[in-house]
Amino acid sequence: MIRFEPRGPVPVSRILAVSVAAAVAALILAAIPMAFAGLSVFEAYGLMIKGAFGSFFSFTEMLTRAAPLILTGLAAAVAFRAKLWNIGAEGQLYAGALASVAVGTGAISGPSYILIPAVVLAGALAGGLVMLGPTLLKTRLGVDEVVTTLLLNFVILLFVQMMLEGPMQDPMGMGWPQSEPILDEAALPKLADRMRIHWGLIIALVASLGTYFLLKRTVWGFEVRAVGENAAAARHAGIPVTATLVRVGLLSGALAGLAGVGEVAGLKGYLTADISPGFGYFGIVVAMLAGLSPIGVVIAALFIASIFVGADSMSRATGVSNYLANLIVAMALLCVLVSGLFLRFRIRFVGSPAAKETSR
Amino acid sequence: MTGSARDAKVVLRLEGITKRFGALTANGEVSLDLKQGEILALLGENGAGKTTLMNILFGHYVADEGRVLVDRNGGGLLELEPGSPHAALEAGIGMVHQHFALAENLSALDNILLGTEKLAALTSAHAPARRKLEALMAHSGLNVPLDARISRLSVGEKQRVEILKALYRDARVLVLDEPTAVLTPQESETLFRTLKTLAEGGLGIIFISHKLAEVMASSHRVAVLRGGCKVADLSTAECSQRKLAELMVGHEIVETIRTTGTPGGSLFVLKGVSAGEGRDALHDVDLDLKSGEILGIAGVSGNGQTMLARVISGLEPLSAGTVMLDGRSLTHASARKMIDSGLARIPEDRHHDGIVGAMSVSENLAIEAIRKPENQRFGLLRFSAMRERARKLIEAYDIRCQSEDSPARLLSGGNIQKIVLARTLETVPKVVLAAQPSRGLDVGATSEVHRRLLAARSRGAGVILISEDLDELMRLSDRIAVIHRGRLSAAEPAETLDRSALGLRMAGHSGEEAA
Amino acid sequence: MIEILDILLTANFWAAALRIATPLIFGVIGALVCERAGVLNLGIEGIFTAGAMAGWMAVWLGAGLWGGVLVAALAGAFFGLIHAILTVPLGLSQHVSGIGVTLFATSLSYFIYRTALPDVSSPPRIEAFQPLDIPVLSDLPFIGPALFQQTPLTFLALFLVVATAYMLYRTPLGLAIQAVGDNPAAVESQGLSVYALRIGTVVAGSAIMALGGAFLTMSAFDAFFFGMVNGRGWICIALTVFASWRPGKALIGALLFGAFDAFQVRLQTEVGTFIPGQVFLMMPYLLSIAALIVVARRADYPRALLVPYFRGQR
Amino acid sequence: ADPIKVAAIYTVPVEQQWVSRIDKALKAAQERGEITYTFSENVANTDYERVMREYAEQGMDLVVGEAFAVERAARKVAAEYPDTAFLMGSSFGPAQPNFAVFDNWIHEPSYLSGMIAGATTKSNVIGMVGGYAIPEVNRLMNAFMEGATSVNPDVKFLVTFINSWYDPPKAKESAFAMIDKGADILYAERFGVSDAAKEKGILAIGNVIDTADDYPGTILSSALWHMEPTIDRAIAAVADGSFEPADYGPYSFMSYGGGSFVVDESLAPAEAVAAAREKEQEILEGLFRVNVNDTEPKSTM
Ligand SMILES: Nc1ncnc2c1ncn2[C@@H]1O[C@H](COP(=O)(O)OP(=O)(O)OP(=O)(O)O)[C@@H](O)[C@H]1O
Ligand SMILES: Nc1ncnc2c1ncn2[C@@H]1O[C@H](COP(=O)(O)OP(=O)(O)OP(=O)(O)O)[C@@H](O)[C@H]1O
Ligand SMILES: [Mg+2]
Ligand SMILES: [Mg+2]
Repeated sequence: MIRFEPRGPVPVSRILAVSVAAAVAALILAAIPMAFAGLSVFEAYGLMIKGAFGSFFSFTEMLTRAAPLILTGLAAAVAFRAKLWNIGAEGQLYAGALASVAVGTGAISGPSYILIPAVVLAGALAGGLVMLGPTLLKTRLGVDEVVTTLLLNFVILLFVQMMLEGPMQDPMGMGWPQSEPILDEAALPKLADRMRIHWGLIIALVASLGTYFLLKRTVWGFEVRAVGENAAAARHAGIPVTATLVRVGLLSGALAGLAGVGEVAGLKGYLTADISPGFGYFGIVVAMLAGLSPIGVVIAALFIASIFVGADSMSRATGVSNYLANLIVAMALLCVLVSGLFLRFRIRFVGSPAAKETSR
Repeated sequence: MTGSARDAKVVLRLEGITKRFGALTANGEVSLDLKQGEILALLGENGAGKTTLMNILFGHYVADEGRVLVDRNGGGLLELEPGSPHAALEAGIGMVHQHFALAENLSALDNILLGTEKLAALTSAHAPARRKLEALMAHSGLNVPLDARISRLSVGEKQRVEILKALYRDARVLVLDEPTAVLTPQESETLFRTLKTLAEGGLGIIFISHKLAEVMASSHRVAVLRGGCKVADLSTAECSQRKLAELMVGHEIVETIRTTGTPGGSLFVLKGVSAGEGRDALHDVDLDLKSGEILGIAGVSGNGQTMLARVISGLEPLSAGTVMLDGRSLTHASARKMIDSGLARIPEDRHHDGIVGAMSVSENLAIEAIRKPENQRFGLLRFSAMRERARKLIEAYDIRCQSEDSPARLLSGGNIQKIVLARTLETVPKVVLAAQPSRGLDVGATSEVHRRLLAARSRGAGVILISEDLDELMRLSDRIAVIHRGRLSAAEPAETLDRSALGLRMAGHSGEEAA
Repeated sequence: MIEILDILLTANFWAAALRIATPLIFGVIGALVCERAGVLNLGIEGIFTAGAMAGWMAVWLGAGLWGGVLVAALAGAFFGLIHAILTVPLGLSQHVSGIGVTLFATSLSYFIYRTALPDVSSPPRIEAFQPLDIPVLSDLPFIGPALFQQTPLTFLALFLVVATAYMLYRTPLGLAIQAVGDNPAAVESQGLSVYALRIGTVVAGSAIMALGGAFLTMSAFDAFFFGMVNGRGWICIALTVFASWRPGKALIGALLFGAFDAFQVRLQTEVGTFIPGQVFLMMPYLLSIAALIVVARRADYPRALLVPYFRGQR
Repeated sequence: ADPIKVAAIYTVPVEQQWVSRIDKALKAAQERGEITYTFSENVANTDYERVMREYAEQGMDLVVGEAFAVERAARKVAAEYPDTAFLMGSSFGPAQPNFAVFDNWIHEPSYLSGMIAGATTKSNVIGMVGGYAIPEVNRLMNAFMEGATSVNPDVKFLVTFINSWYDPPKAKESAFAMIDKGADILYAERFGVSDAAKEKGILAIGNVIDTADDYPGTILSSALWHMEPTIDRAIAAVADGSFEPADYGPYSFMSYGGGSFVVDESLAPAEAVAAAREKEQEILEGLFRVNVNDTEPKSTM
């Protein structure tokens, strides 16, 4: 029989060892479908690494994909800290994208130093406002936010489509449901020539540091943690629970909204209803892999992005169905999840004297 | 006490039980015998290892060393499979946990039947079960509404369901972990009467308690744990309360003694307060607390005490009435406002309302004052100042914890209570609301709480003490009011009341009738 | 107004509502059972996909239709087992594990489908379940066409609602499941295994969910498509809350959703000229949220939902 | 000569009717040994540019894809790899130096299938179920409607978009709803619609792909798209080094064999078939031009 015993603080060396073990386990698992598809496994691994890190281009591609994941991951991490289960980052991302397009395609004009902040703020605000609804429904009426945020994802996506086929459609778009392009002055600058990597990554990194600082060092973060860990005690101690949740909701939505801003104002230049391949949902995974730590979110997002980009590129180089990429991401995710246990718990095999000895 | 219990056969034997949690030895080589028909009291400070020992006995925990032997009907003492509640139940051991192990969404009957029927069965055989239970209830006096959902039952009723669970399975050994911690005196008395009947019928009983009076009154034998080790095992007849207290703590306990004080003028006043709805509602409550006095509030639990405490804590909106402190209105004040106005509140459920278990001791000590300049500047937390202050409070209040950074959840109940006391009393409050402040605490911790409340009183604060423990109320209060069905009687000087008069009023008889 | 009534009063409308509701009924019953035991199963979207693919593939490879249903259930059980092991004994976050399972089940299904059938430009078809024509009953006016011209899987779904309700409220197993979702300690102290109960329930619940997917490829349609589950699983998670974790209300919720959807389709052709189509498509979701607001106060959460249980740990 | 290297990038799975036509033409070329062919399907928008680059970096001679939602990025990438030829589905024009475009211009056969449907319907109600209201879909629906009203001014249309490329059960439900409203012919833009028609014993109009064998007795007429003229020309041009960034769209027209019209003569009135054939001839000879109308079609009843 196996038993788990919680452990205390974990040394860094152990974290590293466990992470490496998880990665190895994931690669071994991934070998199964690769072999099934008739690939030479080692060659495939090599191609995967090359696909994510093999060139400046692939490296920037990996970072480009990580940027929105960092932001949606932060959105989930912040909300989950307060036990506000925001499953709606996908919708909030689209809301942010929609707002930044509404502002950035000519509604206001001016130089970059006005337009870029305006676009960014509009996106953050829209994402925050979308999350405000479920938060208020939860705090005022006790409506489960998992459900409302989940359902709002569909509503918002449909709303975006409606706008893109209606008032916000690009008149020059030949009837395609897409928005007008963001003005050049409103677009987030690129970080490298000829590459897609853009300022969205910087926004994401700053947001992660800011969130870390906010949660860790400020009164406000203290209140968030207290509300998340024990709302009743927080209320008793005079912490405004509802107001705290509302602030958390706004922040969480805003972070997801920023992910949308990056995707349109940084990457694509205009909005279509398919800019996100599920960044919002992956954000939850990223946040939990990171143990809800804002800094960890960056690492987790880079991890997910590199696995995906690497595996995707590998599937292309080998001619295997590119559904393999998501499969490998899923397997890696499950392995990392399980490996987290080795950090939190000592695992004891009851009945084995040796194990007993070491557990003391 | 009955001679027969002395030479009855041993039904349960613990041999050299050792249990470690990391570096801590929760139980060290504990051996214990229980005889048929015997009531054994297990004593010890908070964290002495009582619950751990019982959890090993019942299979929730696995001992690192030692074994548990149980008498099989006729088969002599046999070793019990470790780590299996199922095996313990099979062997005739029943356990009533410190925190109730009941499914609130099921009826009492279903809770009792849980696990007694084959899971693959297509129907649940309620009728024969009901017959057996009705017989059991009639015999033991443990009456519960079998078809009511657990969530609707009172604490006492839940306790009885827990015992019925064990009896229904024909337990021959019954373990009760702090069964009276949440019961009213009347309920406790009934419980012990029942336990005696059951013991006479041959049941071996172990109960854990911090209330020495009931231990003296109801047990045959007492075993005392200190620091995880058994330090005494003696017949109750050879004991006195004082001796037991010393055995537990390892040194003499100083009784807290109240000196008559001189109450000042009106300090904190409730007028015509109504709040809440249903069973726990308050109706038209008047209360007038003077400075320098302790006002006790007696009552059977579930008569509005919780609502009263919530109202005073600023957690519940009033439907009518006013609240005044020092002549200023606090009628619709929030929790924050109450704290800032000088109200210290000790919640009745310290785990639920008192601390944030995942946060550190120092954070829990700062939580009520987190927006005060001593803890923050420009919204940034001042960690070193918080720690500094925490270290002082830990020292001053003798809070036992590894460090100010360890999570509060790891502390024992008594020490958690000390965190709450420290952070609230340190602010030199004008009014202290103490709701069930010594519930579940050992004698040492209890006397510490009492000392602190009396100290607050003597420096001029008004204290509202809500308690179900009449001894505590009589010992500490200057005046006592009784709450019944959400109505609060006028407070009377404690000297003019005795236990029986209070008991009658708690049962709903008016002052005149009682007199 | 009259036109709306016209729509609501046709038997075909209700037949459509029941058809649309069928996969949701499987899904919500499965989700409800898992949550009753204290485990949120966000793997549902992937389990739907796996059920749809596996069931269809089995039939396409030559198993009978009911053989396909069985294979779908087994596929659901397999992914349910993964989720159960991760969340119950290992106590991992139910949110992440669920989303991980969705990702895993979906990508594995797609990968297997594509690797097994690399060269299909038009998806292969199977002979799907046909509507039963129950003598007498299907000839009843209104009720007949609405209720009795459905495929066997719809009847299986309805049967499962009744069976689940009976199981939950009347059998020792059901009571134990309810208890383990409310207070695992109560179950353990009565000598039952919390892990076994939770794992078993999640596995069984996931098997039921997978039937919802199987309905899509073996009854509502006769081929497998990528992305055809199209968010139906998520809807079931919402319906579970709407149903306050009760099978009867779950049926009503699924039927209401089906009716909204059937209505939306009919209304779109009616007034689609002046209102954008998306407004109609939003309707079921918005109405679900509205319905939730109405029932929220009475919602009665399984208290141990999302809370992992570790023996010997407080 | 060595086979040239061709890669295709699809934003949807290859089962999608539209994409399946490209895939079919490329597979045929591969069979003939003219090309080696590889593809990525279901490529998310965000990833499209990377995939294009990766193929270009791999030294593909020709990259085929749909640039519809990623127009700007696709053109930019193409410009950076002048040695690779790009043939992309697009609503816009070609671009120097290597960006050729195509589209499914089968509005002509759609018009003809509309004529058949208009003449065949008895209830004068035709139901149309589409995925999304995008120009490539609208265009065909509008042509179909125009064809139908040209022979039968009384015919009314019901239009629904299900907002998904892949939800046959949903498409089927939409179709059932239309049948309830009296439609006796369904325009099957999506999978699932013909199934509803078959189940209820009414007729369906095929679109892009020929499904007549799957639904015997149900498919009244179809407007088919053939990518072979487009693909084969592009391959030949790349092979002999003459590839130009041209508009390959016209090769989807009937006159090049890129579009064709089929009708099940056992289901349609003979005079209707005759009329359609006559119109077909006019189109082929360039005497009749079918209007191109990309606006979203709406119900007319
Ligand atoms: N699950 C656990 N993990 C780690 N340590 C534990 C655990 N349970 C108990 N302990 C340790 O064992 C010691 C004994 O705890 P136990 O609950 O047995 O005390 P107790 O005598 O029942 O106290 P109380 O009178 O407060 O109920 C504690 O001091 C604690 O440190
Ligand atoms: N998870 C844990 N890890 C370590 N120690 C623990 C844990 N849970 C409980 N303890 C220890 O168990 C001991 C007893 O805890 P317990 O909750 O029984 O306290 P208590 O005094 O009985 O509180 P109360 O009766 O008010 O609930 C404490 O000393 C505490 O340190
Ligand atoms: Mg204890
Ligand atoms: Mg205790």
